[in-house]
Amino acid sequence: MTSQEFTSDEMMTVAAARSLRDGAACFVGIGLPSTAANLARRTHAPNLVLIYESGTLGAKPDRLPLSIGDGVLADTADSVISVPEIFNYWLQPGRIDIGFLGGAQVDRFGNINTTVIGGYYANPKVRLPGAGGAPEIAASCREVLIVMRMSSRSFVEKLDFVTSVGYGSGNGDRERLGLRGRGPVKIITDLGVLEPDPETSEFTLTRLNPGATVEQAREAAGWPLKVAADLPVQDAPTDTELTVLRELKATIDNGETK
Amino acid sequence: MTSQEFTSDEMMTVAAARSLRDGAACFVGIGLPSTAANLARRTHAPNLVLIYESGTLGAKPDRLPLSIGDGVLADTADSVISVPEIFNYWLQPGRIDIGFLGGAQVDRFGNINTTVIGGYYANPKVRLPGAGGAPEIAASCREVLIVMRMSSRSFVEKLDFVTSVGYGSGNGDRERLGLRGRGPVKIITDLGVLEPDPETSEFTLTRLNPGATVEQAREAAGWPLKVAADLPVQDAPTDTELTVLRELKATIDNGETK
Amino acid sequence: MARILQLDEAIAKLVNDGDTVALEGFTHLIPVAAGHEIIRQGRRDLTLVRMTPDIVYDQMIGAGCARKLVFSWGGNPGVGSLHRFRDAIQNGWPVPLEIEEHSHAGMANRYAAGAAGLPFAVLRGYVGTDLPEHTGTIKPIECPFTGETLAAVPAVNPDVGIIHAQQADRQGNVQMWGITGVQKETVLASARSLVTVEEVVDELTPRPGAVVLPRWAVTAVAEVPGGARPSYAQGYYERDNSYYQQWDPISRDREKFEQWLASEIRTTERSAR
Amino acid sequence: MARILQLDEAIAKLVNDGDTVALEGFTHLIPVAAGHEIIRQGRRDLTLVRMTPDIVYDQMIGAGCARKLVFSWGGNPGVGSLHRFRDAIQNGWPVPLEIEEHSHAGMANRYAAGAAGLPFAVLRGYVGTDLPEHTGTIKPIECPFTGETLAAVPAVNPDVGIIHAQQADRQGNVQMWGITGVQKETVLASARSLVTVEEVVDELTPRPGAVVLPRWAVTAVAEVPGGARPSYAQGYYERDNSYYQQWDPISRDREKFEQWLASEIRTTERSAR
Repeated sequence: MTSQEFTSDEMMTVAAARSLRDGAACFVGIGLPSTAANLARRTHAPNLVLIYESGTLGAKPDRLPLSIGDGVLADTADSVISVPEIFNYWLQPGRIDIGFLGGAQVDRFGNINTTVIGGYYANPKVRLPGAGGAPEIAASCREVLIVMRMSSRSFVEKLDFVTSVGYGSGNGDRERLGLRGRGPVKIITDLGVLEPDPETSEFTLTRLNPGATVEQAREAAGWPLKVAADLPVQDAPTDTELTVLRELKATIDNGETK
Repeated sequence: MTSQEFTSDEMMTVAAARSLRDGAACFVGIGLPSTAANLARRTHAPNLVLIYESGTLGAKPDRLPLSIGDGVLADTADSVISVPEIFNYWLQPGRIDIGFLGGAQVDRFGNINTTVIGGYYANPKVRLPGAGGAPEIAASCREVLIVMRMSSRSFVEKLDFVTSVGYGSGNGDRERLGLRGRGPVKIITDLGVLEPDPETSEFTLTRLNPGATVEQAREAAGWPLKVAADLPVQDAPTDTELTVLRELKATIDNGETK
Repeated sequence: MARILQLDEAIAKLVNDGDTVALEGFTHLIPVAAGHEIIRQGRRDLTLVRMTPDIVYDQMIGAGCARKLVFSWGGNPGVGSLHRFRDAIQNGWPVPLEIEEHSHAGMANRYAAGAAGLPFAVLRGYVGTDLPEHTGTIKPIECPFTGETLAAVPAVNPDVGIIHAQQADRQGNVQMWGITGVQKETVLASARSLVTVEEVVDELTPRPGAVVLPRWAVTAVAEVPGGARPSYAQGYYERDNSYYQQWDPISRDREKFEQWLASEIRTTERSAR
Repeated sequence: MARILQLDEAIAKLVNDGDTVALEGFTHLIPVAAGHEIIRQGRRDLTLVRMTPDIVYDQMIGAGCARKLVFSWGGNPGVGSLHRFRDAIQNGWPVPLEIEEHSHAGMANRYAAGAAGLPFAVLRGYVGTDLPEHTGTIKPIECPFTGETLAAVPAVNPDVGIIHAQQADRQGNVQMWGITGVQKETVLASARSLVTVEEVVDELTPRPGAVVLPRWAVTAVAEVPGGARPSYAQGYYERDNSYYQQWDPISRDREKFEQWLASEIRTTERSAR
C-alpha cells in the first residue's frame, strides 16, 4: 500500500505488471504493456522475457523503448531475428506465455476490434490502424491480458469488426475454432479487473480498483455487466511500484510511440 | 594447349571449370564440382559466386574445402545462412545459375540415380546415399552440369531409381512437370562432352576429349549413343589451368570428403 | 549484379507507373527518401505494399501515387491516424484508394513465400476474425496429412522492393543490422530491388546480427545519407520522434499538406528529411 | 528454462526407448558424444531423424538403438557407404531398420514446419522423381490461388532434439556460429531438447553470424568439450578427416564393430571421440 496519490493509469499499469509472473515470456506492445512489462522486470519479475514483434527476443532495455522497433531493444536483446521468424517460430507454435492486447472496442467475450468503427468496412466512420500482430497474438499466446480503459463506447454489446478473437460467442468457441492459446484471462481497466466466468467465458468484474465503484463499472460497460459475488479491492500501488514506474516514465521525454 | 601430360580427371575438371561463366552463381558439391568451381574462380571467372548447401553464400576459400561444411567456407563467405534458407530463399526460386550433379547412374535424358541399384527399393543390391540436395538442384537451378565418368554401368538404358530429373522421358517433359530450371545442359565425362539434342533432348556426344575416340564413348554408353555430325576435340588443359588445378589439389592432404 | 546509382536515377529506372512497390522497414531503416523521390517523380497508380504504412505512405498516398494499399497496420505510431490515408479511403482524395488488409503474420508470410518462389504460404491465422470476409487473399487450406484446416495467403512479389540499409560496399553487397524486419524477404520477393544506404564503404565488416544481401541479389544501390529519417538508422542517427508528432496537423489538412508537398518535396532536389 | 546437466544425466532424463530423436549438425557441430551416450545407455526402438546420417548414426544403428531412420543423405562423407546402416536395412542386423527417405529440401522444410507449429510444409520438390512412390510422407497440394500443384511434407516434431554448440552461459542461453545448418529448427521443433556445448561461459559475446537460442527454448545443456569430434567446432578444433577413413573398415565388419563398441563405448565412461 502506498501513501502517495496515484492515477487510474498508474493503477492499470501496476495491475498489468503484477499479472506477469517471473520467468514468463511476454509478447509486448508499446505503450502501457511495455511500461508494465518493464516495471515487472524491475520489481517482482527480474527474469521476465520481453519479446517485441520487431524481432527482439529477451530485450532488457535500460529505459522505456519509444517504439516496438527502438534501437535499445536490439542492443539489449538475447537475439534479434526477422519479423517472419518472430511470428512463425516463436509466436505461432505457442512458445510465448503472455500476450498483451488493447483496442478500440472489446465485447463481453473478450473479442477485440482495432479495424473500423461505424459505417461499413469500405467506408467506416473511423478507420483504425488494423490488425497488426493482434489476431495471432490472441490465437497463439498461452494467455492474453487485455488492457483498456472502460467506457460504454469501448466496452460494447457488439463489435463493429472482429479483429482478434477472445472467446468468440462463448465457452467452447476457441476449441471449436482450433485456437490453441487459452485466450484472454483478464481485462485490466481503470476501474477494476474483469475475468472470464469459468462456465460461460463471459467477462465478469472480479476486482475493483481503490476508489472505483461497481456503479461506475456498470455504467462504463455497454452490456449488462456481471459482477462477482465476492468483489475484493485491488491493492493500491506500493511505494516501490510507484517510484519505479515514475522513474521509468521519466526515461521518455516526448511521449510513447508504437 | 599444354605440353604437359594430364589425366582424364584433370580434363573433366578443366572442362567443368570452363563451363562456368564469370559472375554466375554456382551451387557447388564437394569433389570435382568444388575443384572445378575453385579452378574457374582462379582463372577466367574471378567473380564466380560459390554457394554450398551448408548455407555459405559467396564463399571464397583459399584452399579446397574438405567438406561442404568446411569452416573455410563460413570464414570466407559473404553470408552464412541456415539450411532451410539456402533451399527455400536461394535455390527454390531459381536464383542460382548453375548447379552441379553427379551420380551412380544417368540415362540418355540426363535423369540421375543416387538412391539404389539392383534388387528393389526396400532390399537393393547397392544402397547409395540418397537424394541430398539433388532433386531440387535438378529442378530449380537455371542450368545443370552433370559430371560423371562414362561406363556402361553408369550410363544406362534405364535407371533403377529416378532421384533427380533431367528431361524425364524427353523433350517437353520438364515443362509438363512444371520444373522451372532449364535442365542439364552438358554431361561432362572422361571421354568427351554430351549435350541434349535441341529436338529430342537426348544427350548426344558433341565433343571428344583429346585422345578419346567415338568408339570408346559408344562402348561406355549403355544405350545406342548418338554422335554429333560435327565432333570437335576439346582443347587440352592449358599450362595455366593445369598448374592452378594442381596447386589447388595440393591444398588438401588426405582426400576430398563430402 | 547491383549497380550503384543516384537515387533519382534509380527511381526513374526501377519504378514505373502502375507497379506494385514495397517500401519496407519495421520502425527502423524506413526508406523515406526513396518514397519522397517517388512522389517527386510523379508516379501514379502504384499498388503500395507495406506491413506498417506510416508517415511516408501517408505522404505518397496524399500525393496521389497509389491506387491500392496492401498492409497490416496503418497509423502514425504513437500519435494517431494517417489522415491522408483516411481521406483517400473515405473521400477518394486526391484519388480513390483500394485496400487489401492482412495481419502482420499474414503479411510476413506473404513476403516469405514471395522470397521462396512459392505461390502461397500457410499459417495459423485469421481464424474467427472478420478479415477473411473482406480480404479475398485469405483462403482455407487443408493439411493433407492431418486434415486440419489452416489459412493460406498468396505470395507477395512486388515489381520493386525498396529498403534502406546502413552500408553497401563498392560492389553493391549490402549490410544492415539492428532490427531488420522483413527487409531481406522484400528484396528477395521482388522482381527488381533498390537499397538506399547510409554510406558506401570499401569493405563490409562482419557484425553481430547483421543481415547481408549479396550484390547479385540486389538490382541497385543508392547512397542516401539520412535516407531513413525521421525513422532511425542504428549506428548513424536516432529516431526523430517530434517529426511524427509534427506530421499530425499537416496530415489533417489538405491545404497544409499541399504546402508541405510543394515546399518539402516538389521544389527540392532532395527532401531535407 | 534450460537446466545445466551432466551428459549422462541429460540423456537419461530426456531420451526414452521408442522416442523419435534427432541429432543434427550439418558437417559442423555434430553431437557425436551425445549419440555415444545414447548407445552407452542402451536405448532401443528409436526413430532416428537426421538430414545427413553419417558415422554417429552408423554407430547407433549398428548398436541396435534404432528401429527407423528418417533422412535425406546417408553416407560416410567422401569415404563411401555406411555399412552398419546397410547391414541393418539389408540383413536386419542387429535389428531391422525401416527407412523414410526425403530430399534435403524436404527435410529442411519438415523441421521448419515443426519449429513453426504447422502440421506441414509446402515446397517445389520431388517432382518427377521416384521418391513419392516409396515415401508416404510426400503428398501433392494445390495452391488455392493459382491452382498449381506443389509438394507437401509433414512437420517433423521429435520427442528429443539434440545439437552441439560452441557455448552456453550459466543461465543456459546457447550460442553457435559458423555453419549452423538446421539446428535452431531442430531444437524448436522438438518437445525436449539437449544442447551439448564446448564450454559454459559467464557471458556470451555477440559474434557475427551467431545463432542464439534463449534458455527458455532449451530443455538441457551439457558441457562436453570435444563433443562434436570427429566433426569440428569452429573456433575450437578441426575436423578429424582420418577418423572418417578409419571408420570404413570397422563399419564393414560386424566383429570389428563389436570390438569398437566394447572398447570405445561400453567400457568407457565417456568416449575418447
